Amino acid sequence: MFTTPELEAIRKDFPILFRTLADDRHLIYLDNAASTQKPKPVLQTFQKFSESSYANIHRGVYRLSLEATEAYDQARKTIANFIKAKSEVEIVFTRNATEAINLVAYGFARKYFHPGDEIVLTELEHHANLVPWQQVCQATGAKIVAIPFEPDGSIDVEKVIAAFSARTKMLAITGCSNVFGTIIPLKSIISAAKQQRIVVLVDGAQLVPHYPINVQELECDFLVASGHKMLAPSGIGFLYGRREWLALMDPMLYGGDMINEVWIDRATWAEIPNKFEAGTPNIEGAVALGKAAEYLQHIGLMRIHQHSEALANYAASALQQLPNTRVLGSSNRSGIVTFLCTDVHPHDLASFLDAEGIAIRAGHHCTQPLHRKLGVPATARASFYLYNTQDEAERLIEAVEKAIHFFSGKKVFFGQPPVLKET
Amino acid sequence: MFTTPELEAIRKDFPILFRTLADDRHLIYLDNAASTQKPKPVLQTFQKFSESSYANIHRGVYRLSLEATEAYDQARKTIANFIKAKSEVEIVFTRNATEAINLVAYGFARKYFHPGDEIVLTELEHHANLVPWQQVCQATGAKIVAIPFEPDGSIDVEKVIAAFSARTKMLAITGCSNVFGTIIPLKSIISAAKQQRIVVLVDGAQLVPHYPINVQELECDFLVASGHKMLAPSGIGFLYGRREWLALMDPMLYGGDMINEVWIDRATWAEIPNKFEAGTPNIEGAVALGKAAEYLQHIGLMRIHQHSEALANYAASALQQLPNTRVLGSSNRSGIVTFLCTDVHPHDLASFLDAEGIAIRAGHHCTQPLHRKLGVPATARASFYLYNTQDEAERLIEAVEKAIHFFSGKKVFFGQPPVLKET
Amino acid sequence: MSLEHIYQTILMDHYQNPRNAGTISNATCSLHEHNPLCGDEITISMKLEGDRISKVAFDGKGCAISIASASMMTEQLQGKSVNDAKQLIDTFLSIMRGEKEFADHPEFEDAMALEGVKKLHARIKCATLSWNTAKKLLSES
Amino acid sequence: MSLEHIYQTILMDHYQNPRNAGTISNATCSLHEHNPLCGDEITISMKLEGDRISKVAFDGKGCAISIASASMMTEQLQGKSVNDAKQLIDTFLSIMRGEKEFADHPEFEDAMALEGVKKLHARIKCATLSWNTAKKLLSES
Ligand SMILES: Cc1ncc(COP(=O)(O)O)c(C=O)c1O
Ligand SMILES: Cc1ncc(COP(=O)(O)O)c(C=O)c1O
Repeated sequence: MFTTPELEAIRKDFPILFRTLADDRHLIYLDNAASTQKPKPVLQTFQKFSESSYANIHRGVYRLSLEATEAYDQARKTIANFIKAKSEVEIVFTRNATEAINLVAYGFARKYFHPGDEIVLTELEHHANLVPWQQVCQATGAKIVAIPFEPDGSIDVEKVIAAFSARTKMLAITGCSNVFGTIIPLKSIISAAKQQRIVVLVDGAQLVPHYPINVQELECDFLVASGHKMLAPSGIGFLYGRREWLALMDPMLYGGDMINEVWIDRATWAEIPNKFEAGTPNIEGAVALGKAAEYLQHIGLMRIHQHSEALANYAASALQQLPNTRVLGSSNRSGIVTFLCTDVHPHDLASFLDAEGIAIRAGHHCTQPLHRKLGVPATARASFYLYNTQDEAERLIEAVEKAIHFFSGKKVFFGQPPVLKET
Repeated sequence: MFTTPELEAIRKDFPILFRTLADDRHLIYLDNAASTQKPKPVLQTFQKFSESSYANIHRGVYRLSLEATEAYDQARKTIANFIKAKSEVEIVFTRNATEAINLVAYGFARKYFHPGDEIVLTELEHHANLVPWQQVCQATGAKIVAIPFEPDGSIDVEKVIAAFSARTKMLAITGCSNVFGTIIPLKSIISAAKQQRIVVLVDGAQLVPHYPINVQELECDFLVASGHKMLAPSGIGFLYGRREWLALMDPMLYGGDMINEVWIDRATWAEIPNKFEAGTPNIEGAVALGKAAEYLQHIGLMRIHQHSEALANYAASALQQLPNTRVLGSSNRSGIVTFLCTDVHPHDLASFLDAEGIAIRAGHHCTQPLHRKLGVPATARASFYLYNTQDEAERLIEAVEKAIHFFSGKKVFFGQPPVLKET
Repeated sequence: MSLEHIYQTILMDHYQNPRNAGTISNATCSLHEHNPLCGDEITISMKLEGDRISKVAFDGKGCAISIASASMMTEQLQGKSVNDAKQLIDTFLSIMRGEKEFADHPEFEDAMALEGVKKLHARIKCATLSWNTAKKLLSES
Repeated sequence: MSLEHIYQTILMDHYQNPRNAGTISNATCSLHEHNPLCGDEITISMKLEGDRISKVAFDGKGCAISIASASMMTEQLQGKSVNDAKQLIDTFLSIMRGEKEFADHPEFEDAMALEGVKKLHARIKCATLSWNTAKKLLSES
């Protein structure tokens, strides 16, 4: 965990954490797995860039456009360095992780997959790493093979490997479950996949903000992430793709900046990565994302991970001791704790905690198949990040306990639907 | 034109205009057709939202997420009102105009077009309103019918109407040429199209920032625009689509937030417009775009149009009088002046003007077919907006004159390639 | 908005002691609805006698707000004519959309405890699921 | 960066009085290249005698920077062995990418006037088109 002075220094960078609510208490923000807050250096970079260097990029000959282009290109280099890509041409800026996965689904999978081909993924996947592949299957005749998760929220490496066959074209797998918080043993899974020449896409939306990544060591072919989950504004994310694959891929969006030569009836494409960035990109967003990556690197991803993990582990054990409360998943947790109180519907719990100034998320967290498997439509999730404190974790526990007392004691409909008598 | 005090008040809102360059002069920014600068109220909205109300939207039960959701929904209403859509569900937020056109190409055209169907467009189109349709043709067997432009940069309404046939499925037309600045007589063209039940998409990237739009009066089915050309940050734009069409369309991107129910092998979609907004959207961008639209409305689009038009008209006549200088297009101009100096290559001109502190654009402006028709690979373009002044227009003319003197007098390669002797 | 405003005593009473919970053996019509986004499920059953709703019951699972709202609704609809019931439901939905005010409609009695939910964008669907289901049921039968 | 830095007298001289402009009647090889993004076109022709470039010329259209750069290049390549020419071109391209410095390579003589272009990201392609074309031509022949 960060020391108190370290944590105070970090927290000072996040103005929103000092927002006072009705009863004069500070906001306790525990929905970091959905989106993180933005530190001053990131907001200042955005502001300063907009106030002094903004212009459209590419083709501009004047110095403002040059400065903007350099800042944008520099952001691409920063992200390449952040995940240790070989070259910055392997980074494509997208709106979010979702768009990045769709780009691979359109440009790569729809182009190269055939009837009978298989896409292996897990039942942990976020809808973003599931629904695009369903559409690929519909378009190409490929099939999804879904690996179930273990009761502790983990993925059994052997089961994944056993699912690989000569028909397996792709493995599309999350690096960290956004429900259980489980960090997936990517290294062993990917090296098995590589032996069978399976193309691997890692959904890094939850992993990249929390964990130092080296795509070359990981040997993944594609990696996606969202800026808004790693201290950048929303509206910017990225796809990492190995140069060879990106070069082979079709574009997804067509228009200006992604072309080389255009006639009325046909066109040729620009080189990678431009071929995938049609139209004016999110310039300020990319620059801010670059700054966010630097900020995270400066503090140290491993330390951030340890800090969030410690808070989550503390919260998990404390919640587990509350009456009728069950923490989901137990293995290799990142900053996420998802739980169920038999006596309180997750939505009621979230509303109740909100009144106490604590922001958590309730719902299916974009993982309906996972929740169907759990047998509940919704769960409550608290997720920690670098600016959260032990005190906040303790206040969470107190508030959940209070909620349980408030709602429990009488028969409720959630969890065990009552047998209803005729009226 | 705005009065001097009005203009001074407007300019105070744009910090970048007071950026001083090497020789202590202020930047003269005349590349507004590529992207506009951002006023303080827009930047402050972004900043304030990020510092006090940011959270992921939808599904969040806590108040921060509620505030963010409300701000995002409000921005959608503001944009609906800005273009007088019947309902805010007819507005889909996209990254830019390019993505919005691609969304119609994927979700509508690829779904409903058949071999032999025709898409009518003009030779004025920006690559964004051409290349996506080429891809539709490749996928569906439809054909592009391109209407040539007139020597004055205008479009002959009769020629467009004459191109309509029973095979015409769609008219995809710019509302304002980004090269000639011509404002297209959409009303008469669209009413002819409607009589033949042709679906109409208007590329409003250049029109919407400059002209009050009423999509219901215009009777277009789709309209696209980019925020960064109307005082908002880059990374946000929108598609307007008539409710009936949007409801019929397929999604383009798949993932969270656009679904209703998801199983491992299939999924159902959310209602419009959510069905088209997969993953976490550009929340701050949308909120800032809403503010930008309000800012423009507050000043008055018709007045903005008249101001930019007056400056462009002044510049056009003055440039026309310079030696060996030709202004392209002459009819019904918005804030754009595109020109050629026989003695100076446009790139050299732009570099030369840059050294004088004046930012203009040189190149094909993402309209290669138009430039091929003109017989030149590149042109120089100055484009005015609400914050530009008469003095800036005059300084442009002086600087172009200076450049002509600097470069001319000897034989040059641009314009008339010399007949080369053998060595 | 403080906790008291949302989870008022009245609401908690309906949640923990729901009225008309269950099914009707001799129901003339019933409808099951499901909100996959939050997992709420509800079945509304009615016994119509001529133009009158002689009995109405609900069955399902959901959060306190959705259960309490369903319970409150059954109390409101019981004994009403189909037309009056439809109108009442429309008024309720308008109130939840912020187009009308509970203050002008004292007929809602207990259901006025849902006032606080109006401001909780994400929870409005919980409060309206049962009412929307009843509306659909009435217009289908 | 002031105007003088980019459009220096040397550069303007090469632009307005290009050396070796045209084609060679008895060329042993030639290559046409086109940058559709800015419209520059260039044809480089060479006469190779054994391992030596005995004649080199360029033809095309483009901006001052691309024409001047082509003119400067022909002066540099004339008389060089193919290997020396290739190496010179690689060094020039490295300099334009910012990996090397003109200061360490006085052999470039007039071409050093392109120093100012290095900082003009959007114009670097203008300066390198002819050199890239010659490189391709030499590696193909
Ligand atoms: C007429 C026209 N259409 C479309 C576009 C594309 O806009 P964007 O790059 O923001 O998608 C532009 C901008 O250059 C334009 O001028
Ligand atoms: C594991 C995982 N994948 C993908 C996503 C999608 O991210 P975005 O909405 O930014 O595209 C999320 C975010 O919720 C996630 O947690």
